[in-house]
Amino acid sequence: MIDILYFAWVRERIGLAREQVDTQAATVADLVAELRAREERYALAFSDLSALRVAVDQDLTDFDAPLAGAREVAFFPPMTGG
Amino acid sequence: MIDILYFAWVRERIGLAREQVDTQAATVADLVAELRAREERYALAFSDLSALRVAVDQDLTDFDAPLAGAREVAFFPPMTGG
Amino acid sequence: MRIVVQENPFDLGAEANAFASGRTDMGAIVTFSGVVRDDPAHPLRQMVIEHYPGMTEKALEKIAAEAQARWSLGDALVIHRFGPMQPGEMIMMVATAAPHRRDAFEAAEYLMDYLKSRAPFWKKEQGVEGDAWVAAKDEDEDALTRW
Amino acid sequence: MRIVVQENPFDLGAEANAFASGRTDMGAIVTFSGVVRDDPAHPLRQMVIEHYPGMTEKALEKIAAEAQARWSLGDALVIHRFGPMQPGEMIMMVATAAPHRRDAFEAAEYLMDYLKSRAPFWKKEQGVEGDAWVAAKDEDEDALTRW
Repeated sequence: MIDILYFAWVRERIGLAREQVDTQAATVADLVAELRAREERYALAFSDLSALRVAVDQDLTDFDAPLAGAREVAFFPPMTGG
Repeated sequence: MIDILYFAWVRERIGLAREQVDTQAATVADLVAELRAREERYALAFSDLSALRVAVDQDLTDFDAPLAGAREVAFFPPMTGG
Repeated sequence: MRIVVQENPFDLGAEANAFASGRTDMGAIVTFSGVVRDDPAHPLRQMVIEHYPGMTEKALEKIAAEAQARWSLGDALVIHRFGPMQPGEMIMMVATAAPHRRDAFEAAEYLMDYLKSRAPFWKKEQGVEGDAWVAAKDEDEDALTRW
Repeated sequence: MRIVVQENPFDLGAEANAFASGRTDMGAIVTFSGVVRDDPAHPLRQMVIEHYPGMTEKALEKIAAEAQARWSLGDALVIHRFGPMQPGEMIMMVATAAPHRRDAFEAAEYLMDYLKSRAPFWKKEQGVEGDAWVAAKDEDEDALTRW
């Protein structure tokens, strides 16, 4: 089981801030493919990966990052702090 | 008559903060030559012009600046504010 | 080094004084503060900042530690708010203390550049014409290339 | 734009708050403050700053006006003390307000670089080993070439 977190417009588009999924996905990209296949709102949220960022266990990473041992994956748009 | 002001170690070396001089010097350099000729302490203070800065009527300028109409000339070392 | 992520307002003056006080080895103190800006052409009701609790603190600590490793810093401070705030309110501040001014300035700019694009905060503007997430700017991403 | 040359101490926090308050059009506020630094190897009793009354204000106003002309600044503040001060005391501060952070940072650095080498202040360090005028540094003169 992996916790998946969504922030900003990704959260709004999917309609969830957090969910748990049971997945065997080897990489973030595999997980995204699984989520996209679920429902239209996921397909929509993940339609353009270049507009998204991902963190695995609270560290920014790439979509080809492995998920072995990961407990928490977060998807969000580019950050706008400051 | 021109007011001449000295600051920092120039003031200490000459032993004066300010004096009035009656001069026909055409440029700052001419004025410096007159002052140098006066006494040892002036010669000492003005021995290395590259270590000095000059302001005419409160504007930084060069040693070849003309003195026509000037009311106030100040000599001092490079500034160290901030 | 102090990293604070909070919903409540903070007092720039009090924080700056506390940061600067009692140091005789640091000649230079720089502060930056970010303020919610209003645009008369598109009046803002409020700004809401969302963040990623846990990762935010971790990301800010990493950025501040990197700044301390790259410059001769005596100390660094980052305060960043989340939640709703009105035009004119302070969003965040950073402060740096260094023996010399160049280090203090560069480290503060570095903190700001990284905080802007690498700490998980997202701004939403709620205006009289509707709500919109603030888009990241290419120039903010480009700013990282100079470090 | 406010230029202050005074002998008395000033309060960084109060000045920063007053400078930052009431603005909704400026997203970025930068402050720099310079502190009298002690050197354990050559303990300092006090620092005394001499200046050129009249020219000082004129030079600072010119530097600040130039900064306002070169960057999109909403406001600028310069406070510089003269007279005797102890290690840890604030010597001076500048503050800049701009819509965006890069302008606020650059203008503050510009103010500092010019103030350092073009405003008529001279520092004398009075230490337990004797008194010495602080020598201008080549790097401070060189800093002007980047503008």
